[in-house]
Amino acid sequence: MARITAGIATSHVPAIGAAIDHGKQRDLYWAPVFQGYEFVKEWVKSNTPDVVILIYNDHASALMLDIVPTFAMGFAEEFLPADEGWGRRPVPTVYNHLDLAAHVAEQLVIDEFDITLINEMDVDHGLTVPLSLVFGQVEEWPCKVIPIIVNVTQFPTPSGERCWKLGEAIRNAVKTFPEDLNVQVWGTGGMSHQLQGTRAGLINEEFDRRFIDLLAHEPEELIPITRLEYLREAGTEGIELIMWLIMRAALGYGVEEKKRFYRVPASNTAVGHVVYETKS
Amino acid sequence: MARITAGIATSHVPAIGAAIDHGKQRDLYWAPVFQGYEFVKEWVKSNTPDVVILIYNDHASALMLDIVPTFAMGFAEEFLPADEGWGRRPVPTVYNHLDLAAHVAEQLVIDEFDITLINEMDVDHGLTVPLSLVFGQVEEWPCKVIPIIVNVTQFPTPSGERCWKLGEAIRNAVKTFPEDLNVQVWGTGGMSHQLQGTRAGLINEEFDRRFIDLLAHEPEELIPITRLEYLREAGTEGIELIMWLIMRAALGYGVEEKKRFYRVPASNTAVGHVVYETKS
Amino acid sequence: MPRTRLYSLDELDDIPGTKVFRARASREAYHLHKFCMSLMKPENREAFKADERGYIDRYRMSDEQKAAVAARDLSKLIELGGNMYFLVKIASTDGWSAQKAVSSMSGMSAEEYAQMMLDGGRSPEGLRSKREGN
Amino acid sequence: MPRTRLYSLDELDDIPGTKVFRARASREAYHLHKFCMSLMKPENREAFKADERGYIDRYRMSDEQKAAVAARDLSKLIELGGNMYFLVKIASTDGWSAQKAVSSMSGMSAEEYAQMMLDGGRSPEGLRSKREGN
Ligand SMILES: [Fe+3]
Ligand SMILES: [Fe+3]
Repeated sequence: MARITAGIATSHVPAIGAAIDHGKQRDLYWAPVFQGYEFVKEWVKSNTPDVVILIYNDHASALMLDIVPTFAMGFAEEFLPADEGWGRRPVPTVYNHLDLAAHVAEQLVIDEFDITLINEMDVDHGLTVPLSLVFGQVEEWPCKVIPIIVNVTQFPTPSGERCWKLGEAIRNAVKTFPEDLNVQVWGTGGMSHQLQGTRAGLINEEFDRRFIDLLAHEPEELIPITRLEYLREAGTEGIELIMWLIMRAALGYGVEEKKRFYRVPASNTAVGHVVYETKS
Repeated sequence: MARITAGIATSHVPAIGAAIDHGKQRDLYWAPVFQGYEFVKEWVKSNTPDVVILIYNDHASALMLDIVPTFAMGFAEEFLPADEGWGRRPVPTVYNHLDLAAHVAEQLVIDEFDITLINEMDVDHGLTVPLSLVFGQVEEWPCKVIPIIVNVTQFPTPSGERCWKLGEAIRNAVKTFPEDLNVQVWGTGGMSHQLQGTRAGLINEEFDRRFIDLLAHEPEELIPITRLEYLREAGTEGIELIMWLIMRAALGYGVEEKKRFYRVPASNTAVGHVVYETKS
Repeated sequence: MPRTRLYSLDELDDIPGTKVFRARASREAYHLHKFCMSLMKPENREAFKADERGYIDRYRMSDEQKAAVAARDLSKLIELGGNMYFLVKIASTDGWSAQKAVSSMSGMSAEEYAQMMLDGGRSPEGLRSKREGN
Repeated sequence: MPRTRLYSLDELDDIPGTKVFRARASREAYHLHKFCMSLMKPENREAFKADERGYIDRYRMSDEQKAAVAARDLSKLIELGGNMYFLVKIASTDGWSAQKAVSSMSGMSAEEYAQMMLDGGRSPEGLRSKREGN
């Protein structure tokens, strides 16, 4: 049986990807950010999953112009890194695990999630920057990746509650997959940031730290945070944190926090990162 | 306040569209089919809606190749009739009511429906044939149309229960729209038919007639019909009937059946059609 | 925590003479379907008619799929992952009616099939379940 | 049967210095966004750089949107329905960092903005709600 063994959350700032790709990881500005990921890079060597279910938001790269799905799943055999305006990131092609993806999709629809399957798309920094942060600069990614995309940008966006339920449903779906697979669930995005208007540059360290404090063992405090509250407290793009909730819900009750990291800033954003192992 | 005043269900067989477009309505084969729509063509003259929320399935015209949404809403200003392989149907452009569409979309997401907005698409026979059957051959459609597309083809498809709840949510959303609008909800597709395999040509008149018998006043008998049961009883394409459930749910409890019609065959399909007025 | 499902997905294979179109299998027909949808443009239909083989070769279909397209073997194409809503675009390009296209899979001639439909269609009796034989 | 909603949608307008990107408004920027996404191809970036005006005119944007693109006035483009995830592709084409692009809306210079971020970012104090002033 497939089982979810661990969860990772991390910000996915594009500038972090650029810093990796241009060898700036030891620069004065970037070194303290990358230090926060030393643990996970070591940890993942002995905790390499077969498949990562990677929850992120597309930033008008594959979606948002002609198609705006609430929840979408990448359903191609492979995904290239998107050209977001400065060329494709020099990172490996991402390969899907289609059998697990199809199973999860079927179970999610049976559980009344109205997901959209995307049969061809590129994947942007929301997916590739976390892969780089965890696996480093590699010839090929050491695992398969099932991309799940959440609309966090164009209102109406899904609520925290809905995201939590989606995470629970992902957990149930993975558990009923007959093949023996080590699955991790990652949630990317956040923490507080706002990329528009005269309020640009907003950071709410208190909100962010409380979020990290509660996520492992008291997530029930975080589930009811409304869309509006995310915007008010964490900025228009801080609402990406709802994807951390999906990750957390997919892990079930018992988790052990192996790492937490928080740092301001990377470009316009507060960087947060946690690693949880499941106890079930 | 906007209110839902009536509902229409009808099959949407492409050959019916072709018969209209090529002036074959009085042919021996077609006359008995079109006779069934005499009532609605007269009725709609004094019951012209401002907006039709039209629930149908796309037949690999705009969707299904790169994008497979469970529930999608057409969100462009206008939609052209699709070229399904023999040229575009010579029918008017379909115009959206974007304000109501945006309101319904927002309310549906708040109600935990994970819909997908489609910002550019053509509309196929699932939408245009019902418009032709009800409004006839006109220079322009007499109302705006909000297309809502349901995946009934690629499993996993949504269940009858989920469709019923969607209809209820559409009802609630329309009721909270501040502008004074006369809204109808149409469900298209069905009745029993199967377009593939050695079982092609399946028709289940008993199943179809029971469905029509119960839809107006005992729909609770129909809601639990499983996906599998539709396939077994009504054929692989008979599952389109779940869109009749969405229409029915959107009308609320009190309806008056103004018309029912059933006829076999039109091309490969059993043709069914009902007109309901709401009492609320 | 075993889950109560509305039905077992394997039951989808229990319906006689029927292949239910599922997400996983659709991947096998992605390029076949891309070819089919290309026929929604008149210029592509012309190009296909002018040089079938050359046009087919523009698409990354399997050789089996290409042969089945050339032979208009819709049953085979469904077996190879295809879905009728895509495939019917080949038939439309050929000027076939939907009824003729569907009848080609039915195990009877177009005329026999048309007559069966006029007589009320194919009865579901005995065609509901392989297992139950009902 | 009045409905209890999680929040009033009008509250989305209550956040200082912020325009929440909503489905209805996105329609006003559809062609602007189409232009932005075209810049995801290197050949289009080249064409845009070689002849800005000519390239912009290929897209059915409003004159106001075209002028704001030419002026790189991101604040204006957001007012005209745009969303930053699309607009940033113009900035990337220009070789601007995301920080520089964002700072251009912030009411301060790029240097002041960069320093503010180093100092922990902009505090949410007083910027949560117009109505509450908190
Ligand atoms: Fe992001
Ligand atoms: Fe249909």
